[in-house]
Amino acid sequence: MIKIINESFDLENEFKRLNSSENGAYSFFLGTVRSEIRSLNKNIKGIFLECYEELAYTQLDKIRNIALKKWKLSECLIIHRIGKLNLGEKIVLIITSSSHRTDSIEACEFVIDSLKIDVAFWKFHLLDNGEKEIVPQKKKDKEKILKWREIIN
Amino acid sequence: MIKIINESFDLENEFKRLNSSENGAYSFFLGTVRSEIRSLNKNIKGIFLECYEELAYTQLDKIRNIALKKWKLSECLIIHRIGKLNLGEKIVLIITSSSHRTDSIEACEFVIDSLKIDVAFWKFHLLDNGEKEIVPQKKKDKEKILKWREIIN
Amino acid sequence: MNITLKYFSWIRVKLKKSHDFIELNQTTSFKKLKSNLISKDPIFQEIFSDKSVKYFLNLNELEDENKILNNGDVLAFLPPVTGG
Amino acid sequence: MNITLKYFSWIRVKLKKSHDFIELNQTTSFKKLKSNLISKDPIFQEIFSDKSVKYFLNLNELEDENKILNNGDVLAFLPPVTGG
Repeated sequence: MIKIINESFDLENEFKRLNSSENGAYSFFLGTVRSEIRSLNKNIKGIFLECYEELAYTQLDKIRNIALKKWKLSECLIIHRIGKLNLGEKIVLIITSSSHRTDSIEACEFVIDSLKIDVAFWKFHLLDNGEKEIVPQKKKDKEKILKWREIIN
Repeated sequence: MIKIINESFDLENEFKRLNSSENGAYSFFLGTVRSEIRSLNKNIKGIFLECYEELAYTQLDKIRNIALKKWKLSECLIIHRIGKLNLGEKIVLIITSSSHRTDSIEACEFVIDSLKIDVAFWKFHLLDNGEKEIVPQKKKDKEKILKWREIIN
Repeated sequence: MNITLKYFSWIRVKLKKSHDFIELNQTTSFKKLKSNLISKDPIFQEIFSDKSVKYFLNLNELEDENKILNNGDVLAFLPPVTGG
Repeated sequence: MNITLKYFSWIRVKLKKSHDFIELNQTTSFKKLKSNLISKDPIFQEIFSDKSVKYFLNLNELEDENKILNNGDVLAFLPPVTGG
């Protein structure tokens, strides 16, 4: 299941959707709004997430299908929020479920690493002075995805 | 935080305990009761978890401290249930939190892999006929931990 | 024929709009469209010279400059993504 | 002197008890205790010959057979663990 939504979500409820006694293992990755650039002497009060929804759904679907094919997963849930989010709020949740833990753990990492590089979302920092500042793509994220391309192909 | 408990727990509540805008990344591993041996023509109705609690707390504490030292984590929560559990019920939860995702993801996998091999819990299958059957340790789990011993030392 | 252009992230901010509907008199390649846009607004020079920008035509990445555009096409301008 | 023995998993099931309190007249090594237990109950032969069983003395793994046991010590018998 893939959801791009404005409102927040509850981890227990999302888990319940996937919960089945066929599975023994669930891996979650949860990304939240971090007060990162405080250290750069800027105060952020939140972020804004822009999205090309139509494209993002097809890109997430592609990533999810690769994961389902490559690993023995029974499910792969991806939720990504858009719009204005405050510090500490949830941005993204991946849950993968499988019989054995190695599948769900690896697949979960693959999905978040791919999402960071291949899906049409853009993050802006909302500064205290009212400005919006574009968040640049991280070099590390671009490098990390190369590892997966070798594994997947 | 480390908890060995009889009753179940709520994922959203456990997350809230750790939630801080210092973190951008949370990794969860959740293990549940799987109806695995159905395929072996046995029906299990649940599991029983035995524990040497005093020892398990010190062993979990040691694993947690290694994780906190090796990776840049702000927290590492470990919850393990004991006693009788039904199919689909939660057994174990690990949550690691960090600024950047690679730390929490790697540390979370290290903790569950270590727990499987180094902590005083024993699993029994509760069969339909009322028998308790001891679950054997998996060779795969013993092999997987060797990888970490190289990384940690 | 009509084509929709969609702008995201810094391109949207720079152009101060999220999309354009443009009319073309004849079939046009992506390459020709680029010159056309640059001649109307020099900001497009900056956009097209940024190699990190990707172009998606009807939700598929456009990699061939000579691709012919058709009536109803949606062409999106995507700076490097930063979700998650 | 008194020593507590704690049994887990199949050892507990086999012995049909989770612990024993034993009294010893003199200081004894772990090795001597083993012979002592085997002489009382042959099941211990099976336990001690299983190389996968680990022994924890006061929460620390016991690896030296000649370790001397002290009054109040807690010695636990641990088959391979299967939590998580």
